[in-house]
Amino acid sequence: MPWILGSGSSEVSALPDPLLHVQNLRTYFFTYAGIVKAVDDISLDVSKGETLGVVGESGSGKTVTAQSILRIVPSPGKIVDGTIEFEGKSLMKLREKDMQRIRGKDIAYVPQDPTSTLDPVYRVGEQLSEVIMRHHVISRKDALAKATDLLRSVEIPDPEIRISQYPHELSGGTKQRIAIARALAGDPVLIIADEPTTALDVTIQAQILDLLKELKNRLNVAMILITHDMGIVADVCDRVTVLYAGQVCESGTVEQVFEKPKHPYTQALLTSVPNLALRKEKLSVIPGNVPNLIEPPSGCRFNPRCPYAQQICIDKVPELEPIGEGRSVHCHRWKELDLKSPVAS
Amino acid sequence: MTSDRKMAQTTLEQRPAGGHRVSQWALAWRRLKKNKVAIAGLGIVGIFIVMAAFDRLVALYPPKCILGVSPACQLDGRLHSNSPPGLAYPLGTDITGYDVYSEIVYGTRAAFLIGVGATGLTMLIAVVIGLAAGYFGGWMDNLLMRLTEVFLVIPFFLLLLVFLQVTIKLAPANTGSIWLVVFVIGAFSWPGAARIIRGEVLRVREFEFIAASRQIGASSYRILFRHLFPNVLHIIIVLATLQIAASILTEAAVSFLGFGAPGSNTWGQQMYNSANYVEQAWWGTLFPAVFVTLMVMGFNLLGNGLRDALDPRLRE
Amino acid sequence: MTLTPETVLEVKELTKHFPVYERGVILRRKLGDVHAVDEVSFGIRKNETFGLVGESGCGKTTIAKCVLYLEPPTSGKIFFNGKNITEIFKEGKKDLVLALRRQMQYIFQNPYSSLDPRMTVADIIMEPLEVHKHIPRSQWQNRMYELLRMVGLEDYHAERYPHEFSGGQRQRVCIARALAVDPQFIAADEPVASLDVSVRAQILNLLQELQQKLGITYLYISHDLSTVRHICHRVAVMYLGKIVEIAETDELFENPLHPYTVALLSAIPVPDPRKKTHRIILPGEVPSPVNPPPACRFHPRCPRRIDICSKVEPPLLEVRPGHWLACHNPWPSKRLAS
Amino acid sequence: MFLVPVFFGITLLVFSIERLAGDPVQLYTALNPHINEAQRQLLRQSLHLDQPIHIQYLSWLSDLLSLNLGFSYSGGSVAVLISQRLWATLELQLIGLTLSLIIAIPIGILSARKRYSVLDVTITSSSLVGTSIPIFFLGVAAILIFGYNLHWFPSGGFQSSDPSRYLYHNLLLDQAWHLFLPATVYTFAILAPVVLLVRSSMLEVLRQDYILAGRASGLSERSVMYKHGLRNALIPIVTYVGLYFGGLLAGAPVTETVFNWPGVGKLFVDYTTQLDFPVIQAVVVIITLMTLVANLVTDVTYAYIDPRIRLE
Repeated sequence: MPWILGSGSSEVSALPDPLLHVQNLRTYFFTYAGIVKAVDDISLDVSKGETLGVVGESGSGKTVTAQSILRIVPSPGKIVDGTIEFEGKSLMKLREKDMQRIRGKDIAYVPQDPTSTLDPVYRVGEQLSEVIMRHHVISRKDALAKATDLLRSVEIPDPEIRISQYPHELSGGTKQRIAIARALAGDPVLIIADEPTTALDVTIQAQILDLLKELKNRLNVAMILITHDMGIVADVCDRVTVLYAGQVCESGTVEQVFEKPKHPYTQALLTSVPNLALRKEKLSVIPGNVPNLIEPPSGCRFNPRCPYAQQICIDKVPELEPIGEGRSVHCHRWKELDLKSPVAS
Repeated sequence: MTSDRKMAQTTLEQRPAGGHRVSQWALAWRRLKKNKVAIAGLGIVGIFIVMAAFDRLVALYPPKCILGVSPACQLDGRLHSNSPPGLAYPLGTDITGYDVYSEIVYGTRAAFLIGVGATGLTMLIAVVIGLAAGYFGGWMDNLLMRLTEVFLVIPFFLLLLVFLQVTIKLAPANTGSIWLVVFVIGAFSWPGAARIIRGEVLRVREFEFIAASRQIGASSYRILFRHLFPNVLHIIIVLATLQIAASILTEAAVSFLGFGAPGSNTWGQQMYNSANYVEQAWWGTLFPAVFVTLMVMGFNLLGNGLRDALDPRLRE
Repeated sequence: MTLTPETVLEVKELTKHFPVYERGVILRRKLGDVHAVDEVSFGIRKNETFGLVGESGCGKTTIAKCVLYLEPPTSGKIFFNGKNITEIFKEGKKDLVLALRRQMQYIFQNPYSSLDPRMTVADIIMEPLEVHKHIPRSQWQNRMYELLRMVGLEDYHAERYPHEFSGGQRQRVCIARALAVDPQFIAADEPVASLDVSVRAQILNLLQELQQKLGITYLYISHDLSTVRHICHRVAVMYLGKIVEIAETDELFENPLHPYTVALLSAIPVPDPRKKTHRIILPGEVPSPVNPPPACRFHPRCPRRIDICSKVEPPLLEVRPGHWLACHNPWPSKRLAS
Repeated sequence: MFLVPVFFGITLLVFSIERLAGDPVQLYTALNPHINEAQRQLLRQSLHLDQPIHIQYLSWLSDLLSLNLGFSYSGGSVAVLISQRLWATLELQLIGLTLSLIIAIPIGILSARKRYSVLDVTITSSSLVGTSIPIFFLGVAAILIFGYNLHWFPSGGFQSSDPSRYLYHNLLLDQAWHLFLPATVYTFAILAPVVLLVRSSMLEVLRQDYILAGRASGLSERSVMYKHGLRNALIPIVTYVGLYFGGLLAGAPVTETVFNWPGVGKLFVDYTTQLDFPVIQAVVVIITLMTLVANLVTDVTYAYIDPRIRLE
């Protein structure tokens, strides 16, 4: 991809302290029905202490990207191409044993569904101290004490009681807090949170988002926040990468992307979602459906649903082009288009 | 499950599979065709069906023909008993002088009779109990499930032996018929299947399309037979296929122990008849056992393939 | 709640309790009741979309199911066009029940499980016609194609099976099935919650179009306040089995009075990075509906709790024209202040 | 806790089979040509046969519960007959079940871990084939090869009948020598379904989010597979093994006949041929009881493994 060879290098250096650098990642699922190209050429960067929002609908490849970074893509999925650099070293080249030392320690993961993220047959304390003991030289007793402290740091009331409870005795919000506590167990520099609030109620979602913001400020930890909700991105994130059908649409700072979207999909996403602040008679609609990833549309994958599509969009895959100010866009026509954002208006 | 894995599944389902009306059954058949093991099972069953249908063409000698003695197979006039496998008798001859291969071929029909007959009865009971318990629930479910549990714990094989022995003692005239064996196997094998069908009914009943149908105003009859039954049919098919194998196996075991219908010509009975001469003529016992195994294997492989192909939850 | 002549559906003191059992050693032991819905009253006017919002477990789906008698109510009355329909359903006279079922329809949350996978779309849409037989058999086919086009599907879709469709298309089939019997009233239970973000607008617009074209009245259930704001004319906010506030949509969103409504509104992330909203974070979680807190059920989490809140249950009163509220110490009104 | 009604249901069933089979006294005395009608009448009284049927049942049941199993028609004490044979049955069954679990669990896990691989396909297909091979085929073939042909192992029995022919003149060694072939064949005969069950149960667990979360937390593969994977996968396996054990016990007649193994199964076959009801009833009741105990053990283990259903 030329953007890293040529002008792209300036793109990278534009970011202070690149912590994680993912380039041209491809992860495919080899199923009975065919090869599902769940992640097909995704690149993204995270700097120290920053929060990157990764937005996309179901099937955009956001979860698979996260799992690829940690190299925990479930079978029959395989990373077929790409580089993943973390603190300057290539994660793709690490042996599984060394990778285990990074998972949960340097890079932590908060899975999506709090109901099944904890093993139902072990007590909370056991599951937390297991991770603590894996990454620190520490006695079992001290690990349990540290587990209690972790629970306290994620604002769980009565941590001494919670520590000896089983997951089925806890509410969804508490389980999600415990999952976050587990992610903090190894003092990570990067947390990947996969739709951490999707399964929760609105008021609990607010609590968890608040907690994440608070942790980010307190611990100065970098975060990748995966979500389908533009509202959450606007609220929590510094920068955002928009995904569609396994590819990047565009990335940039939250302000840039929300106020001046460069990719028609981003714009459509901002205008088609009902907005609490603005009431309109009729929502603008993205026609059609999310494409099938076994035989994705040729050229730009958004072309069948794009109001601005031309012949070139069908014939040729666009390149992820850096357009300055740390932004990049994956569209043939971004220069010609003057996309309006409901946020700017 | 993560959203992206769900996505992988939904996108597969969305794929327009060329042409119209790709029913679940057509999809299942496509999946089955890709499963080599299942197709091997189907092949084995197919061969046995041919064997049963054209047994006189497939066999070398007429049924119950004592080689060298019976008028239909006089040969050189010498009794050919206990001959080892060879060119004239590919699987040897037994103590009576029957050609083992031909007798096995004639036993195929009996095997199908037992398998399909007992399974028919079993599935009839299991479907009625499973549907009733699952659909009506409440005390009906409680009662039927306790009954099922009793039958599940009963050492059915032991009672089967006793039943057969009692009827032989009480009504010696019936002893030539394998129908009794079929009946008893069928009447006792249903509990496992009934439980699984009930579980599946309970699962399907919770789907919103059942509530949607009820909301439209559909009658219980319509919900039961237009929605519930077609949606548990796949489980019934799988269970029936596996039950055919189990029934054949049970009959073989019963006959092998000497409790079968003495006059019948099942593979188990053939094994039993030669069992005392296993040292001199192992082929008389072992080859019928091989065929039992093959047929059971055919149905088991097919049944497992069907399970993978038909179960919507396993779709990947 | 005053009954205006145009009121289509009126719910009066509806209560629904579910018994909960413990898996005992020999017999099941009753632990208590889930107070899913407790003495809830509201009315829906003709041709309006009435929103019912609240978090999971607040009883909004239960209300819809009771209205359509998919669950029999524990107590209370439901009037549809002035008739007490709970009675009619309970008596179960077949022709009366079927007549009601024709007038009231339901759209389920999950379009993946609300279509029978073994039936073609044509069979699914024609099933209500088969059940009700309100038009002659010879017209079924035509009607089915008409419905397909009405919801934005093509004729060739009729021969397909649900698994060949995407979520949005399936929800269109569900809507077509509901429309097959020309209903006056449709209860839509989170109809877009399980759809992809980019498809939601399609379905919301379709529902609005159909309302304008066919004059349908909707009961729209959702936890998502932004879609509610978009589609509903009036909104009721529920908390733990109780309605805490009812108002016209604009009034509710611009001038919320119940602290729970205010917190709920403030909790929604707005997709605008410049608006860093000040959130009201409610402490704790929604209590168990088996033993709901006494008096005002919201008082343990309420930022404006006063003494009386834990002692006396606040009644649902009309505090401004068309704005009903159940709170002892409401949020200061922006309207009154300005 | 449905055990008690189930147990009574079965005793009722077993009891009625005997009565349906005809006059027990006729069966009882069939072997004795010298008996006269007066003696038969006396016998009827001693067996309570002159009393109403429900009294007969109750007295039979109370005898049964006080472990008074009566005498077989051929004269032996049923309790003695069974106690002599029970150990042999349990020995073979428990060894077979334990060994097959020990072998099946790692194979099943391996197969689940290497899903879609050649190894997995091989394990799965050979297990499917394995479920189809009846014990009488495997047993007879093994005896023919290793017994009659190679003379490595005896072709049947529990021990040599003549003490002078004990292997190395040691009873225990001799018994072990006799046990080897049946135990090995039996283990393999019942292995396949367990492998398939472990595999499918494991696959179900491996797709849960907590496995992913465990991996993402950097836990070792061993810990993920065994501590979290297997522990959760055991829940359905334990349930199945409880039921499976009952089925295996009921299949004892076939296993023991093939190997001429002097257990209750063989006893049952021998006495059923004679329709000797006291023995038949006792064996059925005992095997049912053992099945019920196995289910009870299952329930207790289940509650131990899965905290969600722990009895308060």
